[in-house]
Amino acid sequence: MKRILLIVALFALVAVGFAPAAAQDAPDGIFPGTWPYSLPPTHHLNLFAAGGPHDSTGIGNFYRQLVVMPFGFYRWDSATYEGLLAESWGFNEDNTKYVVTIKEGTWSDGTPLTANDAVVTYAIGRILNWADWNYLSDVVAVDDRTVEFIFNETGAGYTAERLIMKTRIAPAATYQALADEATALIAAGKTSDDQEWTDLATKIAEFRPDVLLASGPYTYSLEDIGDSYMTLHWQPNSIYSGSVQFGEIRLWQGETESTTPLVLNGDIAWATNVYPPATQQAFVDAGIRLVNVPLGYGAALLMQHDTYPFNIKEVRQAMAYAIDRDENAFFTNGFGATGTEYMAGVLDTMVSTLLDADSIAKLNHYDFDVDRAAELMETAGFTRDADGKWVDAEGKRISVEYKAPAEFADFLGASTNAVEQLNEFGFDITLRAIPWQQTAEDIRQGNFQLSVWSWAGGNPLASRQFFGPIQRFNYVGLSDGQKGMNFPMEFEYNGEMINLDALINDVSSGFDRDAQAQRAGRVALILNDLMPFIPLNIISAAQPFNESILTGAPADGDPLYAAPLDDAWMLKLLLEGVVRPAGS
Amino acid sequence: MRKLIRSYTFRTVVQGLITIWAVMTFTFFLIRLMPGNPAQIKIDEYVDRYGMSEDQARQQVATLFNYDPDQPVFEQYVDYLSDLVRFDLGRSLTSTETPVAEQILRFLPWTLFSVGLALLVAFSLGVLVGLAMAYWRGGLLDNVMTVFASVIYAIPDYIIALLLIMVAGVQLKLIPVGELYGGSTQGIEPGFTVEYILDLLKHAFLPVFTYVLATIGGWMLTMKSSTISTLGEDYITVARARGLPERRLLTAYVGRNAMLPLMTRLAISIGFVVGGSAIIETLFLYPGLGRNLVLAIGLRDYTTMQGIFLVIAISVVVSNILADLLYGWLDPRVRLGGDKGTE
Amino acid sequence: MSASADVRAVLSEKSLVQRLSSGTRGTVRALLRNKAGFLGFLGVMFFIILTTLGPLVIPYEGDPRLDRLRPGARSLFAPPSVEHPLGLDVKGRDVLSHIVHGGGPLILTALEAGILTTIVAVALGAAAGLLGGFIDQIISAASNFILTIPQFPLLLVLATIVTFDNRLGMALLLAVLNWPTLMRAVRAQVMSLKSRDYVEAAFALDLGLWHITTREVLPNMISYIVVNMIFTIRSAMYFIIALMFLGLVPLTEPDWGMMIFIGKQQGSLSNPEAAWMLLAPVLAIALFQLSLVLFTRSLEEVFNPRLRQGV
Amino acid sequence: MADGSVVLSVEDISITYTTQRGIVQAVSNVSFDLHAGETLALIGESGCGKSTIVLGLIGLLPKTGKITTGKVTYRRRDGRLIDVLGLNKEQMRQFLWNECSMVFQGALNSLNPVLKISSMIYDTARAHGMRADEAKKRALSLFEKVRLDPLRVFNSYPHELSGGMRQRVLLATALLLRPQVVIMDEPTTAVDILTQRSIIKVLKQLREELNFSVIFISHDLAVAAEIADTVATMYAGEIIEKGPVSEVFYRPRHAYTLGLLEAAPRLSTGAEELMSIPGSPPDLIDPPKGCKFHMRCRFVTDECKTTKPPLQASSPT
Repeated sequence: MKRILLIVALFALVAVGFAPAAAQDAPDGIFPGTWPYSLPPTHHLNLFAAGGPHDSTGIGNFYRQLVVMPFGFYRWDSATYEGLLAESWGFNEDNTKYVVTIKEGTWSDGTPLTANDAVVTYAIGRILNWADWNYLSDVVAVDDRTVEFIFNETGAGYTAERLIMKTRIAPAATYQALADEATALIAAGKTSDDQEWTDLATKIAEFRPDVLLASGPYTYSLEDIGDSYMTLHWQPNSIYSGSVQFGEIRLWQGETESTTPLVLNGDIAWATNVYPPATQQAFVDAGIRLVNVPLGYGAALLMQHDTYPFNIKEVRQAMAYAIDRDENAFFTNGFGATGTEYMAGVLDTMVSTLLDADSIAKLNHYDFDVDRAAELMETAGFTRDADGKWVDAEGKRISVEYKAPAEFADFLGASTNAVEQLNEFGFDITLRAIPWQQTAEDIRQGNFQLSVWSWAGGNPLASRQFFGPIQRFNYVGLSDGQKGMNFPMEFEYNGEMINLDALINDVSSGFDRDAQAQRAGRVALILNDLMPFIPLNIISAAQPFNESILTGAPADGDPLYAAPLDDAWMLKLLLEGVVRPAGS
Repeated sequence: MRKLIRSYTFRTVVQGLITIWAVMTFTFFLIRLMPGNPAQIKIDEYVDRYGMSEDQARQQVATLFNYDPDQPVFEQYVDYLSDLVRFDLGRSLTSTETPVAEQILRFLPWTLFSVGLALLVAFSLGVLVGLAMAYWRGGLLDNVMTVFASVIYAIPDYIIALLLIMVAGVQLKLIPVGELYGGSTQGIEPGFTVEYILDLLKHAFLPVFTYVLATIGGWMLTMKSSTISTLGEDYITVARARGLPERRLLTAYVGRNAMLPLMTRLAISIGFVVGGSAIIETLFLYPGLGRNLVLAIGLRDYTTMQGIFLVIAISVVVSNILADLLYGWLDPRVRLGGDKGTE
Repeated sequence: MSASADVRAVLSEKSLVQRLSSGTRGTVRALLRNKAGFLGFLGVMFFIILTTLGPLVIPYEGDPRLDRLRPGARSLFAPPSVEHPLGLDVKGRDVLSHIVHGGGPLILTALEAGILTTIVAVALGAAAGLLGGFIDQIISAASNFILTIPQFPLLLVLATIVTFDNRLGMALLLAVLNWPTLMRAVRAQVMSLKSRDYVEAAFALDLGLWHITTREVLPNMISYIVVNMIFTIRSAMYFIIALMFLGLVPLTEPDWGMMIFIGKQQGSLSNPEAAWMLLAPVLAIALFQLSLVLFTRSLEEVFNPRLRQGV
Repeated sequence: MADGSVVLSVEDISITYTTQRGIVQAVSNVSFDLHAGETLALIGESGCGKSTIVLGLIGLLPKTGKITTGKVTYRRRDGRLIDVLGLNKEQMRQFLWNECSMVFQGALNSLNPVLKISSMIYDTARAHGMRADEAKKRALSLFEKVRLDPLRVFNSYPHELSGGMRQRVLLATALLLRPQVVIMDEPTTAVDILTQRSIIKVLKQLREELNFSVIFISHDLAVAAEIADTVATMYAGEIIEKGPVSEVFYRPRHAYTLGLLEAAPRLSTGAEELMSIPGSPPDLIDPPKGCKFHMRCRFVTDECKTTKPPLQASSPT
């Protein structure tokens, strides 16, 4: 290990000596961040296996982009890409291919970035059943720096584009041999059902490279992974090496609880954890700025649609009216959550981008209104009994159980409050907090009456926004035998048979943004009317940003703050050198 | 042969092996009853993050993980057992190339060091103070220490830990929290050097201090009550009448006899060395086995969990045997496991 | 028989049995005798009154009070004030009302667990000690097994598998996990008592196991058992809170354990103004347990006149 | 046997215990002299104060006990007189065992279970400045004298010895430092009758060989009669009758002594003929006026209830 490092260092020195362009010293600053990385031996440097830098147990979906970069960075505010590795990108004229030209640059060992890197990456990804290959039929290097992604018959569209632009390209120098084997298998006509395919997948998973070649300005070795923090070192050969202002990125290990004192003490300057309101207050009191950034999801109240009376539309609508969502948001995550406004199935901030104006106008906002809720309950055949509880024609109360994950403070808070409000309104709900894995399992199995999970998501495409929970935790998105919410996706609506599942899958296809918006609007209106789940709120993280250590965060309300972590504002500003040590 | 079977050592070893097997089997099936499995957790991640369908994610996870959720549990058990008799703990389910044994070797020493040190400090301090409390019963020391011990004993260790960090670390700035986190400072070469050992002690300070605070009250109170009943024994009065100096009286007569009932507790505590440290290690970012266990439980890494549980079971059994030996050394009446002295 | 037997005989004009049957006056006197013990007794009484009568005086605040959000604050937490001596919790509710209303359930469950553990431990310990042989081996093996399972990791795992819907179930689980230690002690005591003359005499007279246990063995151990039960109650409390901490038990308010759980989850220790939600129940539990420990001194005196002189 | 010189002189000693109920007058105004080579038997029921006296003598009273009046003078072999009650802690520690040792009742619990007999011998020797090899030699010879297998016992743990053996070990240990006075607190109660016989036999021999004085505490008159030169009967904290063993034994003057004699089993009488003294000892917090025995006395007169009548000779029935 040591020897290899030495060689790399030597190489770097030589490179510095021979290439005056790269002759520069590492910047001085240290960027103190945090990520709950795993320790070796679990932690390794294979980009394609669980436990590696790209895994959530590795360095996670923000910092990994500083090491091995994707083609682009997505602006949620303008729905456009900015190039990271890519110099130019786009569909060809007939939309059969996606063509990317890679910037002129090198890996950390000095070997140039080439189109072959992308080909190698996708060859291995194919063996690993990457979702990208649902849309592609081939990936071809046209010349040294141009790579073409050839769509299959149904693949062309913005969904595929996002996958391509966000995939982090691995170095051919490390993975060429494995990619060759993969290519050979494909050429031989093997499929994922063949034993050779599985064997190769296993071989890929077990591969342990000694060095992590970086296209980004930082890299690390296993020796850099300490017990309490790990260090990403600046390397001189990246496209961004000249612009970043930090010589080291220090990632403190730990989750919310163990990082809190470090933030308070100024050991961590920027954190992406979700800190509870009392802690946020402590940060503010300590003079630490909080930057509000959406996490891209919120808490949704889920119903099991086999359960009476949640199979009645009016009851679900009444529930939507009966919950004060602003209050609910406060108890979900303090000021780090806002009550859902549009009830459209996509994030409020995305409504104007994703839906057509007509549909937006028609959306029912379900403003808090217990009288309207009571009317709906009466329409559904319920009356209030002496205790003010709703009873149906047979005199039965709505006595149900609400399962919530005990470990998730935000979801548990949302649930506790929703139950309190609904009981106030006249329901008879018992809250049961159980371990989160059990909650997920119960929801999957349909073994619940009311529960909570996330809606929307960290993907800007409408189809992905609609995906959860209506597809994810419904029979259509689950394995055989699991029914989840069991909300019927094929039904008659306004005199027309529709397949909601197909509608959602189709929302983001093709290239006509207006048509997409209209399709999305239609889905939004259906969800808005039927209320198969109630999107209670949208959660944001109040990211502590310590301005005595770092500088360069834009003023509050900057459009860059619209994107969740995958397209985080920090990525762009860090790479461009805007975020820099305070006082420099 | 018959003599061997009847021998105390042989019986102890066999009993220990049976206990280890029983605990291993129990935990094996127990952890497979946990909701979710390693594959499902990864599948959820892929579905959420990469927009794969459930089936697609399932397929990809199957290629990444050594784990087939559809294999009958009993078959898994037989496989595991047959590996185990060859001293093979298997590989981590969530990091396929990582042998469980390697993980345990990496993390166990830290836990042994920190919790062992804490146990040593808490036990010896607690026993000394408890002895003094009983000896000067009703005095100032006794009263102050009883209050201290009872209060501290009642506060869960993780709250002690949090208070330690928040009050002493953040508010009063007495402790440089970040500097003390972790197991050792990066860059200091491991070895038998003063610098490295001091560094180890420095980093172990927070967890050790917490463990000591959390357990010393129990030792003090137990030792005190044990000493009080020993002080009432005739041989103490007799020894005093023989004109023995107080120091000899306190050590060989009172202390040694009063400590006997504590030995069982000590054995049990040693067994908890590994398991009891989970939350504290997580809070202090200490690279021990407990923190690794929490991670493994979160990821449902069955083989890793299984390996750690096995280590815990073995450590309990071994510490019980050690405690027996120690007990025998301290109390001649139970030497060789027999009560033969009483007539 | 002992060197100071005569001294004792002078001092205790009545035997233990007589003392116990001499009614409440002697007991009360024994309670009052030890100052620290009496303080503990007062403490225990205080908590009993607090949790039984307190709720009649201080109304319970269960609903969130958003109206108490102070301008500029990011949370509803508030430090102690005249109006709310223990401050406000995460939902802006009076912490004191939760302390008053939340002690009963926790103490009651711990009590149940303590009693159950003691019953199981004494029954099995007596059986193992008196009967010996095969039964002793079985019971000892079971206790070894339970002592070998690491309790905290076991709870970590159990937390994901089981959810206890009622407190009796929880008390039962604690009894199952906690009996071995006391059982071992009882067994050892029974074995040593058994070898003493009068129990042997009782055996020789063929007085029957039940008689021997209840008349000869238990009265001699009563002080030990009672004090041990108090300690079991303490450890039961610790475990219940650990279980709540892990979300294994029904998270119903009001409850001291729930306050700790929510307080911890809401990061209340990171903010001095919010800390009371967590510190108040922790202190209440600590003081209650301190009272129990001190109280055991008086109990020792009630049951064990030998200790009275502080020899 | 007594050569006349007084080794230990107890004058007017009173001891109280403080209890929650009040002050217990455990010993009141007790005086006696112990001569060189003499064996004095203190006899009486449980709780009469006989053990309290000796605990007071050797400074091992519990914290609640206090010597209120009296003086104890000890004459060393070199003739120097020592005020025993005036000794400080260290002097008392030195005094114990060097000059005055004690054999406790209950041999089972009088030995530290975790130490070998040898360690206890060495501990005792070291505490008083005796060399280890000398202590071992002395102990072995003493063990031989008390008819123990010296080397085996020396290297044993207490639990490896029988009750009688332990009692003899205690006896031998008591003589380790050649004390002038040995106090024996019911040394034979915990052992069976045969062992009791042999111990008394050994004790008699030892006394002849080594010439020490003995304060022998017992509730068993028969045993006392066998070994004592002088007998003092105690009742309710007072010595009510004192005299040469033959006097007291054959012509008891106090009704209580008489009662004790009648309560003692003898070979000549059957169990059914034993008489017990009715009632129980008086409350020493609030002792009765006059003779403290008058409530239980079968010869009681009105005079007894106000004053202590003088002792009169009688003879046992």
